[in-house]
Amino acid sequence: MEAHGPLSDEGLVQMLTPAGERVEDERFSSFAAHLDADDLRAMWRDMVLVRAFDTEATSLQRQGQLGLWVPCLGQEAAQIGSGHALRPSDYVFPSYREHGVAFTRGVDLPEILRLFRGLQHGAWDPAAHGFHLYTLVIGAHSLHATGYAMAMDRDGLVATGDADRDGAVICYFGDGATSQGDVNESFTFASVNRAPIVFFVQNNQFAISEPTTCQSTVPIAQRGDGFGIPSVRVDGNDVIASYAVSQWALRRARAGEGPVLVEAFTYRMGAHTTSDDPTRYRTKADEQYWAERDPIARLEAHLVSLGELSDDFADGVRAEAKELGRRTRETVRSWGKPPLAEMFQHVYAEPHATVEAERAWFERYEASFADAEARA
Amino acid sequence: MEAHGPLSDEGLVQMLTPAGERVEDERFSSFAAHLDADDLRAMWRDMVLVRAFDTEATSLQRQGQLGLWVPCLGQEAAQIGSGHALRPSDYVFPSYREHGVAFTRGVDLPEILRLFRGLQHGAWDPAAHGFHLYTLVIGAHSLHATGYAMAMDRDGLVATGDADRDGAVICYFGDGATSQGDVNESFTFASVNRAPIVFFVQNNQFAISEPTTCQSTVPIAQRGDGFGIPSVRVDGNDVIASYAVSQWALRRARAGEGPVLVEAFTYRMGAHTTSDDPTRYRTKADEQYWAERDPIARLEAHLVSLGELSDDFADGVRAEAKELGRRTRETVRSWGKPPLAEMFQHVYAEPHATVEAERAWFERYEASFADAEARA
Amino acid sequence: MTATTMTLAGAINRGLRAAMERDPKVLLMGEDVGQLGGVFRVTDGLWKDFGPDRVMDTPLAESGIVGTAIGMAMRGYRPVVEIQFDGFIFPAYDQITTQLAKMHYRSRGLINLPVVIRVPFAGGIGAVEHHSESPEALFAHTAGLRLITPATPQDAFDGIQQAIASPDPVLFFEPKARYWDKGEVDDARVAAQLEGEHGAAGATAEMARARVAREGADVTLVAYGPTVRLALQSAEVAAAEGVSVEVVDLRSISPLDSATVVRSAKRTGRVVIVHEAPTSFGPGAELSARVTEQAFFHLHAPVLRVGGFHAPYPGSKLEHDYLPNLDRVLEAVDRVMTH
Amino acid sequence: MTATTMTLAGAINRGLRAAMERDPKVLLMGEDVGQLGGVFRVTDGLWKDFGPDRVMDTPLAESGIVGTAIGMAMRGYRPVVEIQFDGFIFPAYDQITTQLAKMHYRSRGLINLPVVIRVPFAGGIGAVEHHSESPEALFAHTAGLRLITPATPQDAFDGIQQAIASPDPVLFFEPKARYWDKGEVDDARVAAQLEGEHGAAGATAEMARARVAREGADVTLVAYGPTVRLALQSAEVAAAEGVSVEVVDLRSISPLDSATVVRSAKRTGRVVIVHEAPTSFGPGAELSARVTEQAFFHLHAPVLRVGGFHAPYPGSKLEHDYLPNLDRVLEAVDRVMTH
Ligand SMILES: Cc1ncc(C[n+]2csc(CCOP(=O)(O)OP(=O)(O)O)c2C)c(N)n1
Ligand SMILES: Cc1ncc(C[n+]2csc(CCOP(=O)(O)OP(=O)(O)O)c2C)c(N)n1
Ligand SMILES: [Mg+2]
Ligand SMILES: [Mg+2]
Repeated sequence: MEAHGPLSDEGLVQMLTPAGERVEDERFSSFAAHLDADDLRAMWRDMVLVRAFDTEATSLQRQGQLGLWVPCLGQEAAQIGSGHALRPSDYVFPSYREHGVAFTRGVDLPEILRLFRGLQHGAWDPAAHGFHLYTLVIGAHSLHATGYAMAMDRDGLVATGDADRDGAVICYFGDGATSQGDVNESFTFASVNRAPIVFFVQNNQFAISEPTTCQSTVPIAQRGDGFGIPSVRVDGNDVIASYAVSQWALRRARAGEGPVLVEAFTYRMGAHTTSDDPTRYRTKADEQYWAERDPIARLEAHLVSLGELSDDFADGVRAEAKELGRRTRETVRSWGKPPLAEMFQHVYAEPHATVEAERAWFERYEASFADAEARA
Repeated sequence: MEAHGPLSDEGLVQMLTPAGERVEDERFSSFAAHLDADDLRAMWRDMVLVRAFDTEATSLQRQGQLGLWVPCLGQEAAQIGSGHALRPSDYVFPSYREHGVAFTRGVDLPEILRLFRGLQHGAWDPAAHGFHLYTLVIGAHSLHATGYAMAMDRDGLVATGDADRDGAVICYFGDGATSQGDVNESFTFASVNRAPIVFFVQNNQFAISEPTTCQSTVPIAQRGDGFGIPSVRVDGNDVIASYAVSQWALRRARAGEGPVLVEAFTYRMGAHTTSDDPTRYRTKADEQYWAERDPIARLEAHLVSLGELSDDFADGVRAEAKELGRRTRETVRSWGKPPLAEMFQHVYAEPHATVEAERAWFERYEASFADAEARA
Repeated sequence: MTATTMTLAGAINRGLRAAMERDPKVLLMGEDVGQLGGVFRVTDGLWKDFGPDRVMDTPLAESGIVGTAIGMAMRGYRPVVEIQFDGFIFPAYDQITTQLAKMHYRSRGLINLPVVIRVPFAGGIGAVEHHSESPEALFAHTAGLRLITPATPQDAFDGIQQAIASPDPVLFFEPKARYWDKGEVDDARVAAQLEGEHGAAGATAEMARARVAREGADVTLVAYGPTVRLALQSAEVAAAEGVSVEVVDLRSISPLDSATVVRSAKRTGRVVIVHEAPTSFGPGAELSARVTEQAFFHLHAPVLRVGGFHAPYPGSKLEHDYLPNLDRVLEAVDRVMTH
Repeated sequence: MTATTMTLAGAINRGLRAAMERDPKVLLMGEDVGQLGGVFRVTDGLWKDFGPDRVMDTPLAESGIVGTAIGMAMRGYRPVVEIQFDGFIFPAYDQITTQLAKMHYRSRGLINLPVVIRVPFAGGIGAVEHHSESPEALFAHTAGLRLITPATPQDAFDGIQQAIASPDPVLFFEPKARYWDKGEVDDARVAAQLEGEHGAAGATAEMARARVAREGADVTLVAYGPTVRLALQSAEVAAAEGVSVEVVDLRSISPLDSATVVRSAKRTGRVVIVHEAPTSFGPGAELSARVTEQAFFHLHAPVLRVGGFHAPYPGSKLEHDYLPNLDRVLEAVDRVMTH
């Protein structure tokens, strides 16, 4: 770790040590002060369920049931922590790895797999969940998020005077994405429009095989300041700190105080995707180091030390996890091939002559096989 | 002026007050300490000549001799100051308004007008002057500059051990350009490659009609820090400070210490281009305020106060300026229409069948008129 | 009917104003579109009358402009983006082709993006590099986008309003050399259409239709936007030489109303296409291919194309030699007439 | 001659290695091209053998990669850029079309930019969105770029080296579904060419030539890159049905070697073009237009095109219905044969 580099732990907000010990943070503790044991158990449960789902999805991919899977293994605290700070009035722009956030927004996890089974490109109703579709072009969605936030502001949903009604946008992306022009343009647009948006960077230390040092020479959070966007670095394996910092950022944004950049420093414990082979670019020792900082184990240790994780509760959650795994398998296996006609649907909202002509040709063409079969 | 905004004068390095009084700067004075009266007179002369040329070009455009002109009026100190800090071993990537820098690189000023008369898109030999062609797509050249700097490093031209041999790149762009993705990507590439490059932003307070507040909420120089690039703001109407800060930045870069961002805070005294009408978006009072900060007048006042601007010298320069104006007029008027064949030249370095076929067709087609005329 | 004479640029300005009055969700965005009224003054007066919240001077970043417009459209706004010049649309290319064009499909119809991108395009005005390009073929290949281009003030006035009303993203290519051409504009037609039974659907269908700008029997001459005037002039000259030329103004490039051209081609048996865009891999290629596919046995001669050369747009002193002109169009008409 | 059997991906890897050995100015740049060897392992082993200065893992920014490659090429380097997948080339679109393509012209020949952009492209591998696209028509329209695409390991091995040796910018489209196809590669041929009398000029000319991949008399079937194998299979099936199909592998899209196709068309009188790119405004449009222009009076039937539909590339479960397949090619062959 370089002293001042993007992989240092300089200035990380932490409220839970890797051993699960609760520590205070001068600036941010107040934003987590109201969390009680029920809240923490709920977070633990969410993390456990998301991990079970994640594990199941990886194995479904191995079985050939999915074309690809993008695990969020190791990033659960950053995702569940920030997700718990969200309200229905907020709107989320995920990248493609935010299954944990999706869960907090009420997306039925197996539905996500429609995308990775190749049935369709978007798999849920964004408006119903306040959770936009995944975007695979790195960083492209950061501008949509910014525009959406500008529009929320126009629509009078920000700084309404009633803090419970105010809304904001949160936009997730990775350390690699911070190099993209689009992401930096978002910072400018958000800043000059004082848009109600939280840019939430999960710095999982890798963009596929490239370490964060390929993208920056300084901590990612520093980027915000250059655009006039207040920034903070948080231990992304600490669900309480992730929650607290997100609360701070979201409340600010909802109150009309403009954009914030949060860097959640975490670690991608698994492969980039099921197509990836991390042994080519990182060491076992590194993986071991981070395994000891597992976000779920950390909260678990904390709850246990408080005497707040009963066997009953834990067993219940584990059973739920198992059931989620089973349901995921069954759901995925139940999906048939989409109708061919879908190729021509929703290309445009209104009819387009080229699409109509090709659709008509294709229908005649398909029918000719049916005819031939009928004749045979 | 906002207290902390992009148009504040926060942190501006200044060595010459608007009244022409020499003041010291703790950090940067040493970089200008060696400037003697001859050096200052040379800078004054360059600024006067460039302005004369600029004025002539504007009037040539008014006379219909040029399609367009992009004046650098008011930005002479930033350009001549930084230009004088350059050495033959350095390489310049201008935007499209750096006629002053071009002059310091030995480009014969009238030649620039080939571009604005519509004869061709590039008007000088970049390698001969260490001065790349103008780039009209805002910000695009910042990446070329960065790549070029990376290549200089590879070529062993940086931190050679002999400070007189070291070279660096300087890349010019405007305040508006800082919003472009490409420019921000350059910062990342330059930073992680520790490229020997100075990004020199002339913040002339406008991108056509838009004030810098449309592009940033904080001083432009602050942008660099977010990428790990040391930055400095300088009074861009102060030729001595512009020189000193550029010296500092270039020496650092040449010595292999990586990129620097310089923001030269200045004012576009004229129109954006001859197609522009600044009365639509700024006040006479504003123009007046800045007219009183004219960079040439400022140095002139300083030289006069030192008793270092003799009438002889000044008259000599004014005669030179007049002669440059005359030569510019004559040169431009002497240019004929380029041969039609140029349309097909240099599209590719090697023959390309489509170009060859179209060229052949065009030649036959042109010949058919000649034939018809001959027959008539 | 209230017909008024106005320039093509003025007609777009009036059309924008009408759309903004009709629907408070219509916003203008771009570089210098506000106080300045755009470098061509197409948005002149709108900032003053509708305020900076509806006529937004944006940061200098095309990808950012289109990307944030997408986000605003997701909340029901109808952003009309100005790209200052044709040659500066490319930084936004990713947002346009991978995001704007595909979001409706990606969301299985849940998200509409009624974003209009106005692009002053094509050459002939003596400009410097990147200010005279015809990039329409680079967008027409991408499904999810509509491309229209007006050749007359009436079509400009109607088209911009139809484009704004359409639920699909529309690239609105404005032939900048024709900005100052004048024509009669009936401002009631499009209003009736938009307020009529079929509303936006009808408008979307209407803007996709080609127009027979002049009838003729011997050759079908196809043009759009900047070259329609040239095509009509060519037809005039050809008529004097005894050749009857039918001129089709495509108006829409995506969808391409090839049906109208094919119908004409079946009658004339000869087709010439003229556009400023480079010929090679240009818009005329698709039209040529379709006409040949659909009218092959009616054709007396191969479909010919007259366009820009496979070379960067040259310095303005050469642009009138680079661009299709009367002689080159007539040469092609002569060639098809030899069969 | 030393012929070795290798995959198409392996042939590119060997070609890159040979080029890097031949010329120390050759650099590889891209996302994950170093230690990982690229997501398709095309650059496998090169980082280890040539070091991180010649095989550079870049920041995640396509415009930045191409833009800095341009700057390095200005100092005599020959950067070979990898775009990780076809669908991610668009952020670099501006750098490619307004800078890379035009710098030679802008500088009146003073600056050469021998940059190669490798693009794994086209579909059929069961991938998610943006990983299966065929954007070649979006580049072929722009003068200043060369576009080539190999269909065989031999052409992959030769082509990458010719592209690197060429003084012009080259987009090298790699048909990713064919990466694992094996073939014989003679590694002496291209070396002799590059070291021979005409050197890079000869190589540039050579890579621009189409290849008759199978001779035939009744129909000319044109393909390139990913669809050449399909075309050969179709020819095989057609032969069994008594139709003699000539298969032309274009190899180069810019320039388009239409002369070879026209020659064949004049003999067969019937042409079918097959590519994965969407048909509408696709590469086949240009070829169809040229063949018709140049061989009209030899054609028995209109030129037909078989390509992707005017729709975003669908989810992978539908891709084999979206893509041209044997049935669709044979249907088109049947159709031209009815005339
Ligand atoms: C524009 C673009 N370029 C390249 C890719 C290929 N790609 C997919 S994920 C990835 C790395 C992303 O890294 P990061 O932003 O850190 O997010 P993470 O995957 O680590 O969550 C790359 C290069 C892409 N999806 N989009
Ligand atoms: C990509 C791109 N978009 C738009 C333009 C049109 N344009 C030319 S100059 C200019 C303003 C540039 O402002 P700034 O960067 O501050 O430089 P200045 O002209 O003030 O020197 C604009 C918008 C362009 N040339 N390139
Ligand atoms: Mg990452
Ligand atoms: Mg400026």
